[in-house]
Amino acid sequence: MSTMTFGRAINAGLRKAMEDDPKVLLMGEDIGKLGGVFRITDGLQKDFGAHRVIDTPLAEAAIMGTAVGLAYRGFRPVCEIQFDGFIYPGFDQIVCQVAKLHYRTQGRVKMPITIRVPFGGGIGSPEHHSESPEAYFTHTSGLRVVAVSNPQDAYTMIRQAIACDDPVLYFEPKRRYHTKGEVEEGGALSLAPSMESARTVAAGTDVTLVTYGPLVSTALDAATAAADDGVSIEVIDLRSLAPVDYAVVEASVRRTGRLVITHEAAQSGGLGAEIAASITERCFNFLEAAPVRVTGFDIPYPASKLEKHHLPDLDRILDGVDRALGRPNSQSGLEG
Amino acid sequence: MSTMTFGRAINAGLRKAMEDDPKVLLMGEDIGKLGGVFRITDGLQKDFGAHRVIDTPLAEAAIMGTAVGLAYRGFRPVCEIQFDGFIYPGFDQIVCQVAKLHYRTQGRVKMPITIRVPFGGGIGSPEHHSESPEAYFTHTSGLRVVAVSNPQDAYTMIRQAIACDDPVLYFEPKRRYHTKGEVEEGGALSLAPSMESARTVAAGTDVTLVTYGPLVSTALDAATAAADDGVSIEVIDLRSLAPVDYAVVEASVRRTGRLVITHEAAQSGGLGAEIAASITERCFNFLEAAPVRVTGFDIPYPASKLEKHHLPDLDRILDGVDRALGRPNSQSGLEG
Amino acid sequence: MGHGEAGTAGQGQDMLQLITDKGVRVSHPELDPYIADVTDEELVKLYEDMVVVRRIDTEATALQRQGELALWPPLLGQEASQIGSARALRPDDFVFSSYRENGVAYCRGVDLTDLIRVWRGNASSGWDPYEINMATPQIIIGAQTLHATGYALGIQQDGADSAAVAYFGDGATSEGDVNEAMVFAASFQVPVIFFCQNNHWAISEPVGLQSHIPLAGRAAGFGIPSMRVDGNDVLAVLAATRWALERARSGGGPSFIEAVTYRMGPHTTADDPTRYRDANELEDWRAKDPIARVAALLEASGALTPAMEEQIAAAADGVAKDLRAGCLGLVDPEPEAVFAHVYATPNSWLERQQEHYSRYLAGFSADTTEGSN
Amino acid sequence: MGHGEAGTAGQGQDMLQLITDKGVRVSHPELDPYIADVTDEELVKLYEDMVVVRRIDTEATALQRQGELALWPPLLGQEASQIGSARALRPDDFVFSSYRENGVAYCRGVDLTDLIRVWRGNASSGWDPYEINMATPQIIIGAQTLHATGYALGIQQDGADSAAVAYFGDGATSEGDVNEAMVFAASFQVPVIFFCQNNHWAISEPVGLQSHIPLAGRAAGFGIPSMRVDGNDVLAVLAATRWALERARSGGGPSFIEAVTYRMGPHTTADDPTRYRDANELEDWRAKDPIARVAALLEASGALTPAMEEQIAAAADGVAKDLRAGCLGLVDPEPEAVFAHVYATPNSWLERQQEHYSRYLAGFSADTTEGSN
Ligand SMILES: Cc1ncc(C[n+]2csc(CCOP(=O)(O)OP(=O)(O)O)c2C)c(N)n1
Ligand SMILES: Cc1ncc(C[n+]2csc(CCOP(=O)(O)OP(=O)(O)O)c2C)c(N)n1
Ligand SMILES: [Mg+2]
Ligand SMILES: [Mg+2]
Repeated sequence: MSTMTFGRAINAGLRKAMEDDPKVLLMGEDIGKLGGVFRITDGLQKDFGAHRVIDTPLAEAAIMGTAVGLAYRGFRPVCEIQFDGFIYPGFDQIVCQVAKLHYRTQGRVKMPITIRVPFGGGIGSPEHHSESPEAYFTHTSGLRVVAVSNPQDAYTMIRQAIACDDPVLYFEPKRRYHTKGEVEEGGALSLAPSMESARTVAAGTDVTLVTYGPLVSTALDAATAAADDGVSIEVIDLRSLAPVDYAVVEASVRRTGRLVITHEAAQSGGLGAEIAASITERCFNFLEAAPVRVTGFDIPYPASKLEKHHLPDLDRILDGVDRALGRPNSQSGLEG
Repeated sequence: MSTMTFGRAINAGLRKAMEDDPKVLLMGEDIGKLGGVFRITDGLQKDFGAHRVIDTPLAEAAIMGTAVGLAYRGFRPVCEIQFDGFIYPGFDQIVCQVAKLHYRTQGRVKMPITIRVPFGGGIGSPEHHSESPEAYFTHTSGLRVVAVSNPQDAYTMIRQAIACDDPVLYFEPKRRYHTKGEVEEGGALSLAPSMESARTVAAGTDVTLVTYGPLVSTALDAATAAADDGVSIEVIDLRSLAPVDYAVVEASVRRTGRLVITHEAAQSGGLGAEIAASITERCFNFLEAAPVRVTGFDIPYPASKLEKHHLPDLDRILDGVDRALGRPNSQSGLEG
Repeated sequence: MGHGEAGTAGQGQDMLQLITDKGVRVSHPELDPYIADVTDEELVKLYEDMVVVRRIDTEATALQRQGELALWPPLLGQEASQIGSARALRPDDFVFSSYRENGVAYCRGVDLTDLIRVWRGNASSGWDPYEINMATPQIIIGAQTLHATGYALGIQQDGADSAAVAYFGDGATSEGDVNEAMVFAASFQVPVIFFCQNNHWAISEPVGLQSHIPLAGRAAGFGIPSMRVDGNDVLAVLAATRWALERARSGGGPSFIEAVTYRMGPHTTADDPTRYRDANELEDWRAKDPIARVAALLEASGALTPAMEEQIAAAADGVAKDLRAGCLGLVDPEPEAVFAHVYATPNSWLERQQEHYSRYLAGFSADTTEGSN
Repeated sequence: MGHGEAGTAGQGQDMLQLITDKGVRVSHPELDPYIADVTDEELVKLYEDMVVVRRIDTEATALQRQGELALWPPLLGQEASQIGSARALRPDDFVFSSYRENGVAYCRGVDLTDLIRVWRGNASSGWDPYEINMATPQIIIGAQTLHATGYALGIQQDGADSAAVAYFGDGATSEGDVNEAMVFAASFQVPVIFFCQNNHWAISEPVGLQSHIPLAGRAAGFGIPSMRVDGNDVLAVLAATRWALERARSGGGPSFIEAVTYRMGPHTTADDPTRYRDANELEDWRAKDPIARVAALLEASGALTPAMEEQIAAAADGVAKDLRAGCLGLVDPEPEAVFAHVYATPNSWLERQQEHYSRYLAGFSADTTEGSN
């Protein structure tokens, strides 16, 4: 056990994966000497060499497409996309190749590619640096999508993502990179909780609050604040966004009868819609209110001086909880 | 009024838009002499010239990106994407530029770009030729998305899309291109129903069945078949997928208490999830059952000999209706 | 006006040739050394390959016309480009192609039925890429050039002396992917060959719409040496590919070959080229037929006799017959195939959908009052 | 080894120059005609521009260090590339740039406060593109080259004789978009100038990672003529841009200019270049400073006196003062701005969210027991 930052935990997980399997290699823009703009790959090129930590030319389609070719040859590439908003030039290769090749070839060609994406806002950056594009990928059959919320998961789940024979989008909440936590290093992956399991991070009885990535800690703060107010919130960290571990969410909602989902991405067509729909299908008779979504608005990510209005925060989450509870003190009224 | 095929109706609408506004121009692969692989632009290059009906080199990012530049200069480009599965190389320009420039420039630069996308399956084609990527765009703030289901709408809505000052994704159900219908040509757009309004295409009392594009006619067949069975289905053709005209769907569900949504796209994170979530929010107390989704599976589009299993058809839609009604004759059982 | 180390041989009119349209063997100082060892016997083998793949192509086209295939992308006219290049490869080289390289797949040793599986609609890919070291056809234009580049990076990392070959068309050169592939290949100096079949058309678009200058010229701008060869000349194509392979195997990095050829048929069986191209153009290219010229050369030297030609034609007919039999013998995939292999590891979302659908299908057999799917 | 009509002047070592590092005016037959009319007075103006934009850059960097700007991408070292090119343009030309072309924006007549709006986090774009005929900064690397190409197609359609100019970096040349832009520009022969500032670095990546050969060589492969000029030589840049503009205005089609310069500062104020580059390299480039060499030239001829220099420095300080005042005077955007202009026409989804949020905000003023947002 040691205390380390979120960013450092990913670094340690990458290092372990590279030590464990010589076929693992990292590729991306500025990940070598610089160690990435967030320093997540700091020191790895020095220790593993430029052939295993590859600074690529500036082209995301090519990063993804050459990763596909490397996977064809038995490598396990870990690609860094510098910021969420720069993944789109690689979208075609991700959607048409990375996601589909295993199916296309009836399982003959594996695509054990990990795509690391620092995502989300709250860091005061200009456009394209604060997006939450996860729903594009959770809707893409053939991909797995995870989002990590704490250093221990960051460490373990990057190892699991790399070890997984399927392609994995690994979303890193960039505004939490400096958060510290206890991390147990090493350990057999077979003993770790499955990358696809959701985790109840606070038990509660009145409302189920589902989230992932950067908002997990905000959700926990909300639960604490609500407790003072006599409301007991159960907080679930999804960890896996595709597939979602509905068993855990379902069991909780069957007890609480109320569901709030929060994410930074735009509301319409976001992951919250998928969760609301699926949980309604699974627990209709247990629901005492419609699932509530507390999300970013249907807008391009705004200028940084406006982001506080866009991003769900503690107050907006509590307002959502009030709505789910049908409480008159909801700031936004009860009309859904 | 004249009878014409779906494809011909789009052609006529494009022609009218080009006659009405000299700033309208068409661009895409093979749209000139060939008239497009589906012949939708047949004859237009001959009549309007190669400067207004432009065969572009083979590069979708460039088609979208040059359309952005043309829009900057006051043109209204109408871009043809040859098949749904070929839109992804243009995704970055669509998501980061087409969708965001109006917001980015605080309304100073308009992006009246229409992106025509033949979509959906059922034509026995190989991979990438039968996809339904609409949810990627309905989740993208700044875009409008429509899907047409009949020749009259095809004619009118292509004109509306082109006249709209916002970017519009215009989805054409390619397997219906040869369907015939009555089309009233000409006519002021101001008198036509808004491109954003949903339309009730069959009145009913027991279940609301929501769909769009290629499945509207399948849904109507299902309504007819169900009527024989004593079940009254109200069918709504969404027409606009972003934004969805929830007022119409909501009013219907308040009466029927039951909702089935069907589309060809994969279920998880599809538009059906958004509709189920939003209608549950709006009509929770009116719902007698959880909204049911009858959709393509979470798989890459399969080989053509398998597509009949993937695509929702009359039987699967009726099975969904049975589930919504809680009827024991549901083939798939009632467990949601 | 130099371009660093990277130059292009065969630019402009002077596309490199070893066998003229009329079947006369001409020499070329740059190419000759690469085919000095090719005997008449071996040339007859190349002739035979071309005859066979043309025959496969004709049969597949016929199968499509007869409704047995959903679609077929003919290679008619491109036999020399495909055979000349593919026959230069070793088994441990790896090919990434588009949909049109059925001649290449044949040389790689594809099972005939596997060749047809995709086009009959039975599966999204026909063969095991690792069995013949060739990826299954890529439909997204140009995407495979990046895969080849990545694979070549893997070869380099493994310290092997094999090569990756990317086949693509003239139209593909406009896609960002192809250009990015050249950037990466040049940056990492990986053993990849960019083999561009300029068949003059991208569906209805003439190559001049993609580029005003010869496509081989594109490579120099990325620092990649290139050759522009007569793509209807099987010997010239063989030589050029050997040149590129020699560079690849010896650590010389990427190369680019433009094989100038012609798509004599439609884009696919769904296409109608009379809508966009002049019949005279086709006639002009008929006179440059890749098979006829080798036949003329070999006949003139007596290396190919009428009896041999008959024998080869008969062998080709045999292949066609096997192809047809394999095609007609294909059994439709089972419904469960729709769910198989989306993931390599279990996926809860999909499992639920599959269970649901199985129950749904089972309902039909239990309850015969409803129509069957 | 020719490349059709398209050649590159100034390849390899012989990058075109008119003013040496030491401030000596040298002549060049290809460039001289384009600046024959430039008087000493005008050269002083160019000097002044460079001094001012450097001063703006220093002030903005200081404002960032003081917490008044969230970020700033310095242009230090690239003044000649930006001023020399931008001053060649007419008002009716249209510029599409990246984030680093603040010197270009200055020449286009941008309001100083507008220059800073994005970097303070107040808005996603600072100015009205139609007021100064320059698009607001593009962050997606290379995307703007396609916009310029499309705009130039519009110019061509309108029969105008203006030009579109795309500014981008050395790193950007690897992106598919930039290469596709060259394909389209060449195919349609539109009046666009690809102006590449090769400042030797793309964040931490040296230009050699993107290309082993000079970037100007890329253009020839697309059939686009190019020039490779000393980007720290304001006269050479001016001449090259005039050459390209002349081609554009006379229907000659696209041109490519590689301005070889150096990013003397960090990538942005968030970057730490000591992690990846050698201090000696920076020293070498200090000796090639774009402003110092013009000053030396003008001082030698007496066209620039110490008094004038002082005056110019004072003027630059005045600009910096205005910039600071404008920056500090910026008022924070209203919450409603978050919803404004997503669409040009009303949108029911967004209206609902906005109403909801307004009600939510209003709730705080009504009910002061909860914390404010
Ligand atoms: C990304 C993408 N865009 C468009 C298409 C549609 N399409 C299929 S083949 C083709 C033309 C390809 O031409 P070329 O590269 O010259 O290859 P050829 O067919 O001549 O062998 C086009 C546009 C596609 N398959 N992929
Ligand atoms: C598509 C995309 N990928 C990555 C980035 C991150 N990024 C911002 S600037 C930059 C380097 C650009 O280098 P260059 O083109 O040389 O321009 P310079 O910064 O030197 O002016 C990178 C990688 C981005 N903005 N957009
Ligand atoms: Mg072709
Ligand atoms: Mg640079």
